[in-house]
Amino acid sequence: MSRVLELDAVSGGYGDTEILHGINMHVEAGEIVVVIGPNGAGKSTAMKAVFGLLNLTAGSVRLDGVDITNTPPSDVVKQGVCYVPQTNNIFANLSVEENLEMGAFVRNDDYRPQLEKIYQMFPPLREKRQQAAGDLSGGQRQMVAMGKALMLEPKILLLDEPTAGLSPKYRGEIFSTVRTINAAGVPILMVEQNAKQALGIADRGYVLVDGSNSVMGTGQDLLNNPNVGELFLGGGRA
Amino acid sequence: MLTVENLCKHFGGLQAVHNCSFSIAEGTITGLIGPNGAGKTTTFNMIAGELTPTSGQILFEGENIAGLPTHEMFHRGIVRTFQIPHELAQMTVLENLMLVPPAQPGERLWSNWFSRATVNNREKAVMEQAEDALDFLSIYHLRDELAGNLSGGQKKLLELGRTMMTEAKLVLLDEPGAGVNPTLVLKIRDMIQRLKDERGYTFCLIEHDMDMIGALCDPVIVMAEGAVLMEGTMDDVRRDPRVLDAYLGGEAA
Amino acid sequence: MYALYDFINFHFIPGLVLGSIYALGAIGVTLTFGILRFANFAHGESMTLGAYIAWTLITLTGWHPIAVLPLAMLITAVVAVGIDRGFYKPFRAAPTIMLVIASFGMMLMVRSAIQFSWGVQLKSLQSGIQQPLILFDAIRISPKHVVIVGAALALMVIIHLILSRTKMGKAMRAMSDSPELAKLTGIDTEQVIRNTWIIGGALAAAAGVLLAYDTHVETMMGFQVLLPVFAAAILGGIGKPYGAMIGGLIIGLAEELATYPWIGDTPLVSPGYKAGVAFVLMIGILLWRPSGIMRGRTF
Amino acid sequence: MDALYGYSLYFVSLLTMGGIYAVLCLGLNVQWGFAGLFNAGIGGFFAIGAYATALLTTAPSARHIGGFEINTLVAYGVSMLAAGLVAWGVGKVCLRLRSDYLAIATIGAAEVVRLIFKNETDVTNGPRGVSAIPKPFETLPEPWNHIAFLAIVLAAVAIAYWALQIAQRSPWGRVMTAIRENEPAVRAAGKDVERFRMEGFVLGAMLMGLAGAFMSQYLKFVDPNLSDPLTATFLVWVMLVVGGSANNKGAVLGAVLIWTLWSASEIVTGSLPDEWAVRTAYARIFLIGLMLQIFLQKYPLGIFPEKRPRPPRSERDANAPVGSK
Repeated sequence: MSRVLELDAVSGGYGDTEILHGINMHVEAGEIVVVIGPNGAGKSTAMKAVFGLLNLTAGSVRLDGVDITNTPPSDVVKQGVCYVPQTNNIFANLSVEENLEMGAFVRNDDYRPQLEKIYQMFPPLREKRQQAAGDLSGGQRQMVAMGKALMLEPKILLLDEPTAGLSPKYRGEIFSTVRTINAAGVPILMVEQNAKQALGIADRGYVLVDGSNSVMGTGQDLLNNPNVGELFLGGGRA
Repeated sequence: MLTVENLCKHFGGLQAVHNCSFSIAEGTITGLIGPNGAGKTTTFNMIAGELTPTSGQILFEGENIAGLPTHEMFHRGIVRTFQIPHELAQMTVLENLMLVPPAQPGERLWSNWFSRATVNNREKAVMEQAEDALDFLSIYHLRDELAGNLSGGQKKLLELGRTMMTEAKLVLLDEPGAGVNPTLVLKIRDMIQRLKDERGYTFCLIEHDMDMIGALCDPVIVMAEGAVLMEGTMDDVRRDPRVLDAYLGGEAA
Repeated sequence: MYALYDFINFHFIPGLVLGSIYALGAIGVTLTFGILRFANFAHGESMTLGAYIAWTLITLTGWHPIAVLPLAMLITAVVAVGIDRGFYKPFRAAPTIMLVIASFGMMLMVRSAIQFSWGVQLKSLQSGIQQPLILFDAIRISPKHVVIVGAALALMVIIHLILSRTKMGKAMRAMSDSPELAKLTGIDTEQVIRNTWIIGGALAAAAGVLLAYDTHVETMMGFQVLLPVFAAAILGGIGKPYGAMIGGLIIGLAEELATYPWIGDTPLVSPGYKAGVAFVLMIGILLWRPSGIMRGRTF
Repeated sequence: MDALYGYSLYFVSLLTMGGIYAVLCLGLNVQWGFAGLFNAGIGGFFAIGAYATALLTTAPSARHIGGFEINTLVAYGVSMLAAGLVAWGVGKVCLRLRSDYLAIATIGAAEVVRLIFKNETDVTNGPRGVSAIPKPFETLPEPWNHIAFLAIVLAAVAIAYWALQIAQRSPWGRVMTAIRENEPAVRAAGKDVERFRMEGFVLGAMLMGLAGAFMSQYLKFVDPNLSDPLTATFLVWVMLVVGGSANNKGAVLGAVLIWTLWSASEIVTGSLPDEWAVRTAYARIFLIGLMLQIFLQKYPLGIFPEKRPRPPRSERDANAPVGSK
């Protein structure tokens, strides 16, 4: 198995506040990797580090073995990393199809076959292709956001808390969507708050605490690990 | 002291807070915890008047204050701090504090021209008060430093200092320990306890440092999915399987 | 019936003509406001510039104003892009109010450059009086009004096609929606900005030429319609090109219809205050619905 | 000797106009420098002040209303109030929106003000304007009448400067600065931000009204062109940006400096042959505009950058703070 994405001892933050202290993480081909941890552990920050949205003070990020540390986001996209932010991830005034077309902005070849694939993957989007994306339900908006990212046929997809703020019904929808995408061969790195469900579909998971690695293991291992609960609710430390 | 009844806030289709009810008793340090997206900060924003609730009531000392603007909340004695410090970067630490006291005569333009003695006297008093606060927080040496030059932790202390410049009754602290090194967290914890004991503030704090919550707060309110999941001591909370489940995102809570 | 024909001849048709000119101007304003996030005060001057360029081209070639229109639009667009390079680009990361001040200064610079180059005398794009077309024995339409409305409609259709069919047009709408997400999506934002100036500048020039064709070429003409054009953009909803088109028509019609004697024999609003109608409508919309009819962005 | 006398008179008139612009510029400094509000319709408030004084102080005339021959000082007060009142109305609508809307609305308000002065012929004598406005001390012998009027203007500049210096260093000014720095923090500290903004906007407009009152007396004549965006609005912006916004000294010196440049360059262009005189007059507008752009880009703080007041001395010894209680 080859490592698609690798974070090697990455440190960094915003301004002079360091949030990540030497994070190690990797995603292998075909995997779903989930990052969990208590609030403020630096999960989303770690994802932004991959996408060049953070100034890294140490460490490196490699994509397929190529160093992409501190590459600006627009170039990271071109290298095949797609990132779906937690909020503000669709163009609300554009139609569903236009959102997907924008996802292919940097492509110069014919993207229609990929568009067709995405409609096959998410039939509801085909139905609503002409509707403004902002009028869709929460779950379908996330589908648009992910579909938009997939238009580039990325080497890896980064998802930042795709189920945040969604009701349990939609959550299930999102997790099965993630699985569908993965089944199509796209490795996924996602940050999730709903650890149980996320670990349920994950190949591996990382637990971050205070900007450092804490535990790593398969999804099931982590779910059964009693220390994980303590990390969230304290009492185990101090 | 403060009772929140069936508070709701919807953003478009998103229900950030839904039928949330709890109360905060006078003289307590109440902890507000819960997973990300549970609606804690949204609830704070509504109590502090930055957001108008979609529906529901906020009763403060018996009066419904839901929907009043921030400065009205402030004048009733509700003061908040921010998770990301809102310091006035180009102003000195002292000025940051001196800005806060309400109803300063010098805030009326004409008083500055026509009754300067009153203004100057109050300025002196306000400065004394600010210096006392700086002493209390042991950052007096930073008095004339621009607030923008402070470290993250010092800015957090300054946030706390601002609450000391008011006739606050209820102080809402949004993650006072976030992004602060462990030594300073202990210090902030100590300050909060002392402010409660010495000045009689009632606190409500959002925090993810469970040790801080455990040491300071009784009771602890757990929010999930925009509503209150449970209330009790930190030990109760730790023991309750529903809480861990909410944090780990089990099926519908 | 006479009153009805009067209404159509002297109020409705002029309103439609003015409205379509405002609509063209307002599209540019709403695009720059939506994408670059600032109110461009120099927009009226782009209109003036377009009219003067057209006048020069007509003087050189003797062609019809509509024939020189594309070239005037092209030249104005190039100037607009140049102005962006020199005077707006340095402020990309600065608070947008700096851009407003810069555009305010630009307004005076462009106008004085026009006054320096062409002088301040009135000029006409076409001399001679045309026979009006007469319909139903009573409705009189000047042929140039037909040309103006026709040209404006054609341009609006073209803009619609660009915004809804081309990749760049969609990218412009996307950036107007969310500049941050546009960057994350890999959209070349500088290219989008350049195209915004090209479209905004070209449409402003078109509005200026059509306005000059209807009346005359004058150095203050752009400034005089700046307020109605802004009002149209706000009325339609900032960042909404289609809203700007509708807003332009509404403002144009409102200005002309306001002088119709709706009650009794005297005009509802004295013609001297025609220019104030746009202001009153704008204040009204800011009071009641700042997001405009198409629910645009409010700041 | 005659030449020297001529130069002196020119100098007096230069200072008088510079002083009037200094009042305008101080007004803009309150709005933009203190409160961060973009006013693109300075000319409107200026014209309101000018017309108020014109209609109140002139002798009765069939051509316009007024002619109350009212006391000059009262007229100044009314001019300021009238401008302030209009500012309050515009502010009520626009201050809650972002600055761009205020900019558009003020440009519109100035335009409407001009339309009213132009169209309400019965009230203002329309485009022909109001003439024979009495000027204080004009009965004094030749140089002294000019000098006395200059003294009034300079006194106004001094009072306005003094009042604004105090205001800026006061708790009121502290709140103003804080609003520009971080609005949510000021709201969280219980300040009514809208009230402060409104006060800044109205105070600034009142100063502009006062400047208008002076202008009407200096010219002894007003007409609707007084609100010309070029000389009444744009030039004032250049003055403040070049001088340094949020700095009262910058506002005053910027006004005098730019007015001197403006006036001196007019002498140069005016002395050219007719053919060139008209054109170069426009070239100098272009150059002043370019100067604004250069300052905006290269020296955005102006010649005199904003200076925060020095921290007040403590009553206690800063080196040995009283131990915590």
